[in-house]
Amino acid sequence: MSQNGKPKVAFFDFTSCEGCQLTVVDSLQDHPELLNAVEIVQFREAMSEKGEDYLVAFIEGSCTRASDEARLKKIRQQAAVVVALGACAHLGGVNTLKYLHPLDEVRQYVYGDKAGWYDTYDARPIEAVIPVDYFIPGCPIDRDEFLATVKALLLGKKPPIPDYPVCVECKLKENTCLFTLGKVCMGPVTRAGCKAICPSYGQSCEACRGFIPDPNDSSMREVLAKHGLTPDEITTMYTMFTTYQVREKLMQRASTHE
Amino acid sequence: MSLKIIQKSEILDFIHRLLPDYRVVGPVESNGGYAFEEISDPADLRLNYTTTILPPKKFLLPPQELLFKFDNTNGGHLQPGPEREPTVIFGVHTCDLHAIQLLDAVFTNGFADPNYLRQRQQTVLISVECLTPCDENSFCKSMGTLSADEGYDLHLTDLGDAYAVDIGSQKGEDLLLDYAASKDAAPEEVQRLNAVLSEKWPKFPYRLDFDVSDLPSLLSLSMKSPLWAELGERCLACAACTNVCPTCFCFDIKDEVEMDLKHGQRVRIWDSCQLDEFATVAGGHNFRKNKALRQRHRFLRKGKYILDAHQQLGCVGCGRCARACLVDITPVGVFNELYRQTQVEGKL
Amino acid sequence: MITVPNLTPVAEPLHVGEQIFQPEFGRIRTVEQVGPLEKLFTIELPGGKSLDHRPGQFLEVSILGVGEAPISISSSPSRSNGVFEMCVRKVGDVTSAIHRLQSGDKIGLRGPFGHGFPIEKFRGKDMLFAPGGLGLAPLRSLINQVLDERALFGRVILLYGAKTPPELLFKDELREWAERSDIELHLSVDRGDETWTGNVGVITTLFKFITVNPRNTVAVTVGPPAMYRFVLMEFMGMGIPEGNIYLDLERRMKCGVGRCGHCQINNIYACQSGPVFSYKDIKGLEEAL
Amino acid sequence: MSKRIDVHHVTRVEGHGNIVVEVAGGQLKECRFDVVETPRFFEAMLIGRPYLEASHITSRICGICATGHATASLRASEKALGVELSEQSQQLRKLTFHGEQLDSHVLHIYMLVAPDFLGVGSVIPLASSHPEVVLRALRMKKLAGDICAVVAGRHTHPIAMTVGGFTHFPKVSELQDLRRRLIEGRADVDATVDLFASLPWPSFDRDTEYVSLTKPDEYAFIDGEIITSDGARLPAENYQQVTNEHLVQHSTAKHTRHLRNSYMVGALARFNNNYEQLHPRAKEAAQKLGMKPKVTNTFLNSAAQVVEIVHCSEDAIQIIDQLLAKGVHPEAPAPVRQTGGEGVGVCEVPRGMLVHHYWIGEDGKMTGANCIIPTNQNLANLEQDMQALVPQILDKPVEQMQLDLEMLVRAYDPCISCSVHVLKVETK
Ligand SMILES: Cc1cc2nc3c(=O)[nH]c(=O)nc-3n(C[C@H](O)[C@H](O)[C@H](O)COP(=O)(O)OP(=O)(O)OC[C@H]3O[C@@H](n4cnc5c(N)ncnc54)[C@H](O)[C@@H]3O)c2cc1C
Ligand code: SF4
Ligand code: SF4
Ligand code: SF4
Repeated sequence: MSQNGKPKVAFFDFTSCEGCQLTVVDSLQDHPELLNAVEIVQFREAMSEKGEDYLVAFIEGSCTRASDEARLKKIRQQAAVVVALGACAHLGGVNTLKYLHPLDEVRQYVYGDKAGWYDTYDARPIEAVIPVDYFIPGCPIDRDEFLATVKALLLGKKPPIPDYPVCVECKLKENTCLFTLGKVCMGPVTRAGCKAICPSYGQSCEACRGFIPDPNDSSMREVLAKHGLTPDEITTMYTMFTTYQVREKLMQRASTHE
Repeated sequence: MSLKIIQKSEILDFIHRLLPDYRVVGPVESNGGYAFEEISDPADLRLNYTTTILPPKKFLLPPQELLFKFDNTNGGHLQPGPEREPTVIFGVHTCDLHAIQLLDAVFTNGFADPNYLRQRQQTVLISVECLTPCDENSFCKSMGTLSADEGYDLHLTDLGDAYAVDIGSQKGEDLLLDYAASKDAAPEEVQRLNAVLSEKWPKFPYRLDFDVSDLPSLLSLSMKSPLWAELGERCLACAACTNVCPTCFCFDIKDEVEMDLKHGQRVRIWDSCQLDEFATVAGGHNFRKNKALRQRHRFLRKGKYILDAHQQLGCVGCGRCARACLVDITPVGVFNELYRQTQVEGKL
Repeated sequence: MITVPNLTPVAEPLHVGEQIFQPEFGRIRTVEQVGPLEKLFTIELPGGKSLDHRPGQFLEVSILGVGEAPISISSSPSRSNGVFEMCVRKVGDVTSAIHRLQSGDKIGLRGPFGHGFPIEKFRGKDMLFAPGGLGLAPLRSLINQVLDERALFGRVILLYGAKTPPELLFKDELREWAERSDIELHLSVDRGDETWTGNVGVITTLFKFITVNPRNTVAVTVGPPAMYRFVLMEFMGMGIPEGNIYLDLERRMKCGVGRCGHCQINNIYACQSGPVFSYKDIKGLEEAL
Repeated sequence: MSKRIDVHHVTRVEGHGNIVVEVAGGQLKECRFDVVETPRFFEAMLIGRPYLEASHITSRICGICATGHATASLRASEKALGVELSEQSQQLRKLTFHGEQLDSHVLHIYMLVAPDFLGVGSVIPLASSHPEVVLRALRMKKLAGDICAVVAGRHTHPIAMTVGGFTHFPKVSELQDLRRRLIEGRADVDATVDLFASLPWPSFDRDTEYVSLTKPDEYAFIDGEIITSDGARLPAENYQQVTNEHLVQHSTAKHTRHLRNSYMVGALARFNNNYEQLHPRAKEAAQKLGMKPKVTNTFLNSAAQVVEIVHCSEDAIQIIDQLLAKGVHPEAPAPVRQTGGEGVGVCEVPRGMLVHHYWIGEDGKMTGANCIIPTNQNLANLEQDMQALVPQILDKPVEQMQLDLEMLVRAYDPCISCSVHVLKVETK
C-alpha cells in the first residue's frame, strides 16, 4: 500500500504484441476513476517513472528465452499478487505456434545464417516459470474483465473469470450458431468472458481464452469431424493459442500410458 | 369471451398507437432467423415467424436483472431495482405461453418473487396460434401445448387477410378497445376460424412414442438407465440447452461494484444445472459430479420434478434445446429411447 | 421409483419481507476466534428484534459488494437475549469478508430459512448427537435448547470428532459439558498431538463407547458430506429407526426460497424442505448422500 | 569530457529498445539504438497454417497496429488468390483503418509525446496536472476505437475482416451514430491542433529520403505504389529494391537502406510525399502547425500525425456518408479465383509503410511469408539522426541529453514489438 492507501500496481511486458496493455489504457476511456483506486508505479508503455515497491504485478507476454526467467522471478519476489495478463502470459498464446516447427528451423527461417546471434527457446506461459495467482484470459483481454479483476482484488475476492464455455454467452446474444451456418467454432470448449465476440462478428472462436476446466475434448473433436474437418484441420483449430496446453496434455497422456 | 376481428393492415396502426405508452416486443428478423426484440418500427414485426433462439421469457426474467442497488458508504443503504416498464409482447407461440404460465407459478408459489411479478403484472401477452410446425424439432403436439385456452390477454389466429382475436382477459380487452381498430366477428368469420383450426391439427405430428401422461413415471423408472452415461459421454456441457429453454429458471446471484467499491448492485443472472460449478460447494465437492448426472437431472426436471412441485410439465415441446445442441441430445430422442428401454424391460 | 417426500414447512421465515432479496442489517456485537479458521459472531437485530428461529435454520449472510453465503444459526433460541450467534469458517470470498468484520460493523441478513429440527417430536426421547468438525456449529443451537429444557429429554449423548485437537470448536462449552453429569460426552480427533490424551480415530470409533435404547433415541448428525454414510451406518446398526435419524444436507444455495436451483436434490430444494431432514424422507433420493 | 548514456528499455514506446551513446573527449564515439525485444518469428509461425488464419495470426504482431497488419495480410492473400474486393468492402476496410490510425496517433501524441512538452513524466501525472487534456485524449481514443469496433468488432485484433471482405456488417444506426460523434468530435480535433501548434518543437534538421505509398486518387493508406522523396517510384511488388533488409548484430530487428544510408517512413514521409491529397481541413491544420513539405525536422513527425488526425476524421465522415447513401448490404466474401499463389499486400500503418508478402500453397496453407515493418525501416535513419543530434547537445547535462535522445526516439513512434519480425527474404 502506498501512503494514500491505494495499492501499488505495476505492469510488465514480455513477448507479446502489447495489445493487452493497450486494452488497459483503453479501459481508462470509460473508467478514468481507475487512477483514483490504484497507484500505477510501472507501466513502460505509458510512463517513464519506475517504482519497485508494487503489491500487484500484471504481467503481459510469454516467456520465450532463458533471460526472461530471472526477470519473472524478480517480479514474483516483490509482488504479493501476480496476475497473468492476456493469452500470451496465461497460455503462451500465439507465440507457442513456434512449437509446431522444430525450433532450429524457425530460427533458421527468420535469421538465416545469423540464427546463432539470437537467444530464444520454446514460448511458454509464465506459469511455467513462476507461480501465478490469477489470470485474465483473452487475446486481447476484455476491458470489463480487467476492471472487474482490479475491483475484485481490491475487495479481496477471486476475480470473476468464468469457468463456463463461450457458447453460454453466444446463446445469450442470440447469434445463429456458426455450426448451423456451415462454419466451425471452438466455443463449446473455450472459457467464456469475451461475450462471444468472435462468433458475434461471424468468425470462429479460436480458443484464445484457453479451455474450460473439464472440456469434453473427444466429443468436441467428433463434432468438428462431423462438420467436415480432417484430423489435421482439427489440430489446427486446437492450436492457434493453445499449442502449449495441447502439447502438455499429449505428454501427460503419453506418460500415463507408459 | 367474444371473438373479434382485426384486419392485418390494422396491426401496424395498433402498434403505432401502443408505442407511446408501452414497450412493444415481438419477433423480428435477426441474424438470419428471428428474435424477440423491442420494436421501434412496427414494420419489423414478423407474426408469421418460425421460432427464436431465446424465448420471450427474456423480457420477464432477463438474463441479467438488477435486484437492488446498494451504497456501502455507511454500512449499507439499499435501493430497490428500477420500476418495470409496461410491456406488450406480441407473437407469443402457445408453447411459450404455457412456459410463461409455468414461470408464473414458479415465481408466485411460496415466497412470491417481486422482481418477476412486477414485470409480469405490467405485461400484456398477445399470443398467436401456430398453423404449421416451426420445424422438425418441435413436438408441441405431444406435449399438449399446441393450443392454449388461457394464459393470454389476446390471442390471434391468422385468417388470411385478418386475425381472429380471442380476448383472454380484461387487460386484453381494454388494450384492444383503446388501441386497435377491431370489430366483432361475423358468423362466417367464426366459421373460417373453425376451419383454420381444424385444418391445422393434422399438419402437426406426434413425436413422442407414448402418451405424455406416462412421462413422469417413465422418468422415475429410468433413474438407473444406461442412457445417462451415454449422454454424459457426448454432452459438451455448453449449457445451450438450458439457456434457450423457455421453462428454465435457475439463477445465480452476484454483486457488482463501481470502481469506488462502495456503490454497486446485486444482480440475478441465468445459471445452468449443466455447468460444472452449479452444484459445487466450497472445498470442491460437487453433488452432481459428472455430465451424465447433470443430463439426468435436466430431463428429470423437465418431465417430473417441476411437475411434482408446480403441477405443470417442465417441457413445453418448443424444440429450442434440440436445435441448439451440437451433439443431438434432444428431449424427443431421450424420452423415446427411455420408453424403448422400459418396453424392452417390460416395466411400463 | 423415487419417493416424493411430503414435507410441510414448520416455521415461517420472519425476516423475509416483500423484497425477498434485500437483506436487513444486523450489528455485530462480539467476535471470537473459536477455531483455527472459525470465528463466532454475536449479532443483534435492529430495534432489538428477536430472530425467533428454530435450531437448524440458517440465514443468508450478505457482505454488499462481495456476495451472500448461507450460514447456520449457532445459538439456541432459548438463549436469545436479543442477540444470536453464527460460527463462520473462512473458506472463500464471502466467508473471508465476514471474517474481516469487527464488533460494531453492520452485516446483511436474510432469513431465517429452511425447516429447523422438529424439536417437539424429540421431547421425551434420548438424544444422540454426532456432529463432525464445523457441524457442531449448527447443532449447538439444538444441543443448547435441549440442555435448557433438560428435564423434557432423556439421555443426552454427544459424540464429537474433528481432524486435529485445535479444530475442535467451542472448547469452553465442551469443557462445561464435560463437567455436567447429565451429558455423556465423547471426543475424538483423526490425528492427535502432544496435548491430546483422548480417543484418536474418525468419529465412528466413538460409537463403541456408548449403548442406546434404539426405540427411544433420536440421532442427529451434521458434518461434511463424506462423513454421513459411515455415521448413518452406525446409527442404523444400533437399531435406531430411520424416521428418528436426522441430518443436515448442505448444498450450494443462492436464494434460500426454493428457486435458484442450486440446492436441488432430485425433486426437492434443500433450502426449503431442509436443510434438516429425517433419513427416512431422503433415503430414496439418489442425490442426497 | 566523456559521457556514456545508456537508456535501458526506453519508455513510452511500443516494445523494448535501448539507447547507447558514448562520447569521449568531446567526440561521438558510439551511437546506437539497440532493439532488445524478444524475437518473435511470426513469418515462420505462419508456415503450414491455413491462409484464412494469417490475418488473425499477424494482427498479433502488434496490438497497436493490429488492424494495419490484418489489412496488409489480407491484401497479400487476396493478391495471391486473385480476390477482387467489392467497393463496399474497400470502404469498410478504409473506415476501420482510419479508426486505427486515429487511435494510434492520439495515443502517441497525447500519452507518449505530450508529457515531454508539458513537463511531466507520463500521462498519469498529466491526468492530475492537465485533466482536460487527458480526458480529451481518452474521448478521441474511444471514438477511434469505436469506429474499429463497429466495423470489425474491435481495434486490437479485429475480427470481422476476412479474405474477400467481411463476416459482419455495421448497422445503419451504428454508422449514423459514429458520424454524429465524428462531427461533434471536430471540436476535440481542433483543440488538438491548437495544443500541438503551441508546443515548442525542438529545432533539428536533417534531410533524408522519405518513403511512402502513393495513389493517384487519394492520400494512400491501403495499396498503392512506393514513392520516395528522392524521386524513385516503383510498384509495391518491388518493395525489396527499397527495403534492402540486412541484419546488424546489436539488434533483433533488421535494418533497411535505399538510395542513401537510411530512409524514413511514417506520417512525416506521407505528409512530404502526398501533401496535395490531404483533406483541406488537414492542410489548414498543417498551416497552423507551420508545416509545408518538405519538412526535414524529424521531431515534427508527431505534428504530421496531428495533421493526419484531421485528415482521417474528415475522410471517415466522407466514407460513412458514402456508405449511408448506398446502404450497407451484407455480402459473402468475394470469391477466391485461384488455389495458391504469391502476393504482396502493402499499407501505410501509423508508423509507415508495411509490407506483407505471402506464398500460399495449392492446399491453402501458407508456404512462405515476409513482413517488412515500418520501425525496422526507420532504425537506420534513427541512428543517423542520433548521430546528427548528439553533437548539437553535447554540452548539455547527461540527463538532458538523455531526455533529448529519448524524445527523438519517441518522435519516430517506434513500434519495437512490430519490428522484431525480421526475416529472411528468400523463401521455400
Ligand atoms: C444451510 C447451510 C448452512 C451453512 N452453515 C454454515 C455455518 O454455520 N458456518 C460456516 O462456516 N459455513 C456454513 N455453510 C457453508 C457456507 O455457506 C460456505 O462455506 C460458503 O457459502 C462459502 O462461500 P464463500 O464465498 O466464502 O466461498 P467461495 O468458495 O468463494 O464460494 C463461492 C460461491 O460458492 C457458493 N458456495 C460454496 N460453498 C458453498 C456451500 N457449502 N454452501 C452453499 N454455498 C456455497 C457460495 O454461494 C459462493 O458464492 C453452510 C452452508 C449451507 C448450505
Ligand atoms: S457459434 Fe460457437 S460459441 Fe456460439 S453457440 Fe455455436 S459453437 Fe457455441
Ligand atoms: S470468441 Fe474465442 S477467440 Fe474470440 S475472444 Fe472469445 S475466446 Fe477468444
Ligand atoms: S426442454 Fe427443450 S423442448 Fe422442452 S421447453 Fe425446454 S427448450 Fe423447449
